[in-house]
Amino acid sequence: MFQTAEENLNAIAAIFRDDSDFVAREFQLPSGGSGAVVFIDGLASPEIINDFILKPLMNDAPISIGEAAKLDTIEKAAEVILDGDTVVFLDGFTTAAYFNTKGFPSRTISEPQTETVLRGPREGFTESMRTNTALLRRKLKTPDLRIESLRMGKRTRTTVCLCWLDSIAAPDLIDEVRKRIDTIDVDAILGSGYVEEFIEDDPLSPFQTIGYSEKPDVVAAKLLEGRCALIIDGTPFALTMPFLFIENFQSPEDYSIRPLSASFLRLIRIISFPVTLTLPALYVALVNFHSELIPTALLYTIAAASEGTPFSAPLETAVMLLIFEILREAGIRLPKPTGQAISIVGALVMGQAAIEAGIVGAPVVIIIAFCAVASFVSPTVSDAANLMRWVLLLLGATMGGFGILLGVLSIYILLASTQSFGAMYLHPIAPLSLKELGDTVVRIPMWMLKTRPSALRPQDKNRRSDDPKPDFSGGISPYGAEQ
Amino acid sequence: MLIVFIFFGIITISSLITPIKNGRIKEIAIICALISIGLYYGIRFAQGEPAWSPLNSLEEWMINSTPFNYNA
Amino acid sequence: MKKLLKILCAAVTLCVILLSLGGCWSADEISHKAIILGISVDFADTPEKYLVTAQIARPSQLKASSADGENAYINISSEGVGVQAALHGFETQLSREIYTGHMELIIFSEEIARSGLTPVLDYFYRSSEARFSTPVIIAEGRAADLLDIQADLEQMPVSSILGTMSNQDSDIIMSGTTMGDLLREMVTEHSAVTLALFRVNGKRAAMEKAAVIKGDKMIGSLTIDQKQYELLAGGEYDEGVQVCKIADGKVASFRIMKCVTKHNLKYENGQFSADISVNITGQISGITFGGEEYTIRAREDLEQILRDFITRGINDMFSATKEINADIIGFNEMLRRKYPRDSKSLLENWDDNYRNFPISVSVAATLTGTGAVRERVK
Amino acid sequence: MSSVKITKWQMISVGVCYMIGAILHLSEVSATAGRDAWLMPVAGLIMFVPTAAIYCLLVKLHPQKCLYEINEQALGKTLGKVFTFLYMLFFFHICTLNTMQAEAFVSAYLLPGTPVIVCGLMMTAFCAFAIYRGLRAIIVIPFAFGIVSGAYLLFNFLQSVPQMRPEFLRPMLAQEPRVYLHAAHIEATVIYGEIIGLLTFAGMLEKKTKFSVCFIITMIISCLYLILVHLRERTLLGDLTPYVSFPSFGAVRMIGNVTGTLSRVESIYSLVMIAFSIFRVLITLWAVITALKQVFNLQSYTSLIIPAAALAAVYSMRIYASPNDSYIYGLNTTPFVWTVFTFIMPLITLVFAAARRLLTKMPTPNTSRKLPEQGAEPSGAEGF
Repeated sequence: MFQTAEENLNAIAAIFRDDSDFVAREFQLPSGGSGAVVFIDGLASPEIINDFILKPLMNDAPISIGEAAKLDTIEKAAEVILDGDTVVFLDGFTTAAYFNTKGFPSRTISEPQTETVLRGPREGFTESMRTNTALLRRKLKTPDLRIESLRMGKRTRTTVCLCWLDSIAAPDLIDEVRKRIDTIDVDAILGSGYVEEFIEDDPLSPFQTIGYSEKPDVVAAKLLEGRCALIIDGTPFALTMPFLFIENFQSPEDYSIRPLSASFLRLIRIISFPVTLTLPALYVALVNFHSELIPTALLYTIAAASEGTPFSAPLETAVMLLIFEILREAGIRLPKPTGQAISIVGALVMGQAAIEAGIVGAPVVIIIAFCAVASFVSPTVSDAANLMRWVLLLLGATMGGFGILLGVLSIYILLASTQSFGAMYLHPIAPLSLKELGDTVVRIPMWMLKTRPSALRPQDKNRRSDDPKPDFSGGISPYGAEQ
Repeated sequence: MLIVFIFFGIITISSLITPIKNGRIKEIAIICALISIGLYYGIRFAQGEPAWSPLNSLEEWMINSTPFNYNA
Repeated sequence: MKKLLKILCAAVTLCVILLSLGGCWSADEISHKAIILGISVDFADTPEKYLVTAQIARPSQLKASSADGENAYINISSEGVGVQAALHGFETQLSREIYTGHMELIIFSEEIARSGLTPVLDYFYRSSEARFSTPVIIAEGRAADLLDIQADLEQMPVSSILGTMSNQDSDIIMSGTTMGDLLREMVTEHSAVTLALFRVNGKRAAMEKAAVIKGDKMIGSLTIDQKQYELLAGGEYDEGVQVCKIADGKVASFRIMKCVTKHNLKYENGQFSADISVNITGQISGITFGGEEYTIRAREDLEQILRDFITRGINDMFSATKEINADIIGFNEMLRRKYPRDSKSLLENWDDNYRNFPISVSVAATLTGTGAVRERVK
Repeated sequence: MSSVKITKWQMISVGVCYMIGAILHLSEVSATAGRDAWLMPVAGLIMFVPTAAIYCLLVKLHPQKCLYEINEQALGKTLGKVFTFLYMLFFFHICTLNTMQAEAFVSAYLLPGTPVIVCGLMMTAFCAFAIYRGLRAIIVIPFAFGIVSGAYLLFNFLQSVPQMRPEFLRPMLAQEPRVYLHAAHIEATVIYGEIIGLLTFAGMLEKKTKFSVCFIITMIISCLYLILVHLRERTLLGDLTPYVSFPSFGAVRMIGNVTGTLSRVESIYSLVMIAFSIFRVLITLWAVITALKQVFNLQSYTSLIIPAAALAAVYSMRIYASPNDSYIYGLNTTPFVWTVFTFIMPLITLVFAAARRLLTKMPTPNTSRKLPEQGAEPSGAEGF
């Protein structure tokens, strides 16, 4: 830094070289000497600067802004300005001061499109990190919620907040995450996907080992179970680590509806995964290899349907599967997320036309449509299922039931041996712990939910005290009962 | 059929790469031994002739010249 | 690490390509399969050869109503030295591969049954596609005619034959003897088994007799009634109707609901004997005679009629089987199980000893109801 | 060994799935004992008790140690390595025998057109992938998979109950004792004896669980399972059992369409059986590879996996002239060969271990309870 405000001003102006949004304002102090205020128009809010910095400086009053600090190098000054703060140079001082005047426009809090919920909180994260951390703080009003910010990306300098609960999360997990984040040396971090790929456990496996969510209450629930979250400035998605396979089938909806129906829905989600994975392969294996398993009446309908069609069963299934993949992708690219529904309806109409034209048999269209619909039940796992479906189809077409058996066992082994930040991926099923099945495969009522998942090695095991649920029956006598 | 043999041959040879890279001589020796035995049996199988197998000859000897069998 | 990644990707893609090229050995399309429903085996005209006729479904015709003359099946026959050779002969005539995975019926002609079933059955129980649970029946005359009968209620003759057998099975007489049961009996020496004996009258197939198979040869046949008494005596009787003809014009028919049979074998001073006790509960289902006295109050006489009739039926069934000395109840098995050592000498030549093997029958019948009406309408 | 820690129930589930994998060996037992084959698992278990006692004592003397480390610790460096090499050959033969039987089964019933070598290669390729992913994945397979296929086996058994004829079992125990001795010998060595494969990862048990407890529970459950299999075989097939090539599979073919629609259920049953025998191939292949690592004390065995798997697949084609030979040898001589590996060699290791334990304890007064001298002469039934 230099002695006089003017030289400092010229130095910083040299860095920004007359950008249109770079504003530098010189002024004279009533007590002599000149000063300069520097900020980026658009990032800093002009009202705060005019009322709380310029006016007091002009007439020698103290500046009353909460967050302020000293700066000693020009580069740091530039960095701080880019965050939306204002830097003040004064004659006679070799250090400058900067004040928090952030005021850039950001999206209002709205309901996230991807995770719609019938009953439950509707607010979702936005792009600005401060509002996200604020939303999280509102959910977890405990002093031991740590939010530690780190800088990532040489060029983008995005700030990333690592949040965890001190009394619950395992300390070695936090160190591990911090270590992995420090290893990232890339020039741009523009979305949560960048960070995910750098720090995840098994880059080549199609199954994701880091969860993401757009809803603060979901992230809060995961933090309470012993995970840690990464909120990245500029993206509404927060990453939660470690991620277990069963979380694909848990939705925030489950905790706001009756336990029985929640368990039933969860079982349907769990069953729909193997269905969408193996259905086309099973059809091909049944038709081509083990047709004695098909009941005789059904055998006739399949034979009659595939009489005129030109393709062989595996080719036919592959063609239909490809058509559905293309339609699904088109559905997603449609502006509204309801596009997915339109794509399925389109597919069925097209399938019907293909049947009439005799290109494809009716059973194939039914099976592929059902398989595509089943993959929408749990969207996070459906992109892995799409890949695996093709591998199984190939195995089913060449080796029949035997091939599918090997394929399914290999997928099971692949899942069972992956770890996500030290937690076993198939936690309650692979190293089986019967009492943990409660909250995973089936949702037991809240008051029975006593412990946190042991795979995450939480420091304090139980969620609530052990006293049994008080029995309210007979508390209030029904009206008109006291004859 | 031949394709499958070639395919599995390539995969087995490719398992030699990592030990050669970090120079573990013992592993290379064992893998070469395994591959050569495999080739012997593969070729005998491809030509359809019977091959010598320790268990087969041991049990043949036990049946012919030792009391250790139930000759059921 | 990078090198390993490259190899991994190369291996995966190689595996995908090669698998798709090399695979699909044993995959055959459903539309390229001729689905055989039933097979009938006859002696061909040329000696030493068999005429095998197969009924093949035509799935595309199934949906269309069979009224427009196109039946949903075709019958193909070919000759060959053995069943295997004959089946191979189909390949030359058919545009598709034959597929016996869904075969539901095997029919042999009576001549083949009398000359010996082993050479014909051998292919079926060795093939990996055939099932032990496929029923086997015998046809009087040419077995191929059974495949051409008019399948009135069903789409195919084979399913209509199977239908008649299953009704009979549940109602009165014939349990569908499967290939597995037949094999099991053929393996145990001195034992006999009964198969349904069909006869083609006009355009329909009727089952009036039961063929008795001993070893692997057919040695005689039983009438439907005798077969019914064999089920009663053997304890495999579910439920059915028993018609007792007392005198001309006087017939009483009873509906039998439960039948419990006990065999106890006795062995006193070197002499084996068998005592069968049959306990029947039934209902009166029709009386064509008698005035006031044959109503519910006259239950004892009706029970007496039923008892006599069944005892006489079982006894003359045993005498019939003793004539052709076929032990279809399986006394030899029971004796071997109960007295393994002492019965050895008796069972050596069981064929003759069965002829004078004392069997005493005691029947107890109780009638529990008279159907919907209590009194007989005058 | 690696830092994998196995819980009690995981070890038991691995043991039971390993034993169920022996399903394709059972045709030898039902051929010899015929009508009373369902009593043979109990007789075999009684004859297996001395061997089981040896295994439990070996593990008790060397806690947290696997079979190969026990060898080296008890028998010293060189003899230990020789024993480990012999064990490796033994496990390699079990692995290839199982592959051959599973291959013959698959290419006979499931994929008639596919050449046998392809089925073998696919099986061992899967085993290679499983071993590559590590022991933690192998240990976890049986539990979830065991429950699913256990439920199916129960359903399949109940499905065949209406057609069972219990009178085929009589007359019981009417054959001469030599037959029972022969069948019990096969059962004790060929079917139960191969459980020695479990010792190769007995050392990884958690501290608090004892190996002998898991071992006894495994043996009881598998004995019950074998009884059920033989019982169903006999009551469904009757005197047909010696004629059918795979009796336990032939029995399933007898089930008519009890459930109406699903009439021919044996394809699913055969898939479940093949899955269990693949698991057995997997465990024995893992034992072979760790033995190789131990004998030549290499750093890591990952590069050995694929060649060993490929050799297992190819060798399984030529282990015997034809699959039927394995049936004939299985009846006559394999029990004796297997007795050497499963009874004699562990016995020698135990004698050495006990002697070594006594020598070290000799100077100080022997406070702990005097170890029962287990080297008892094998009981008469076991003799030749």
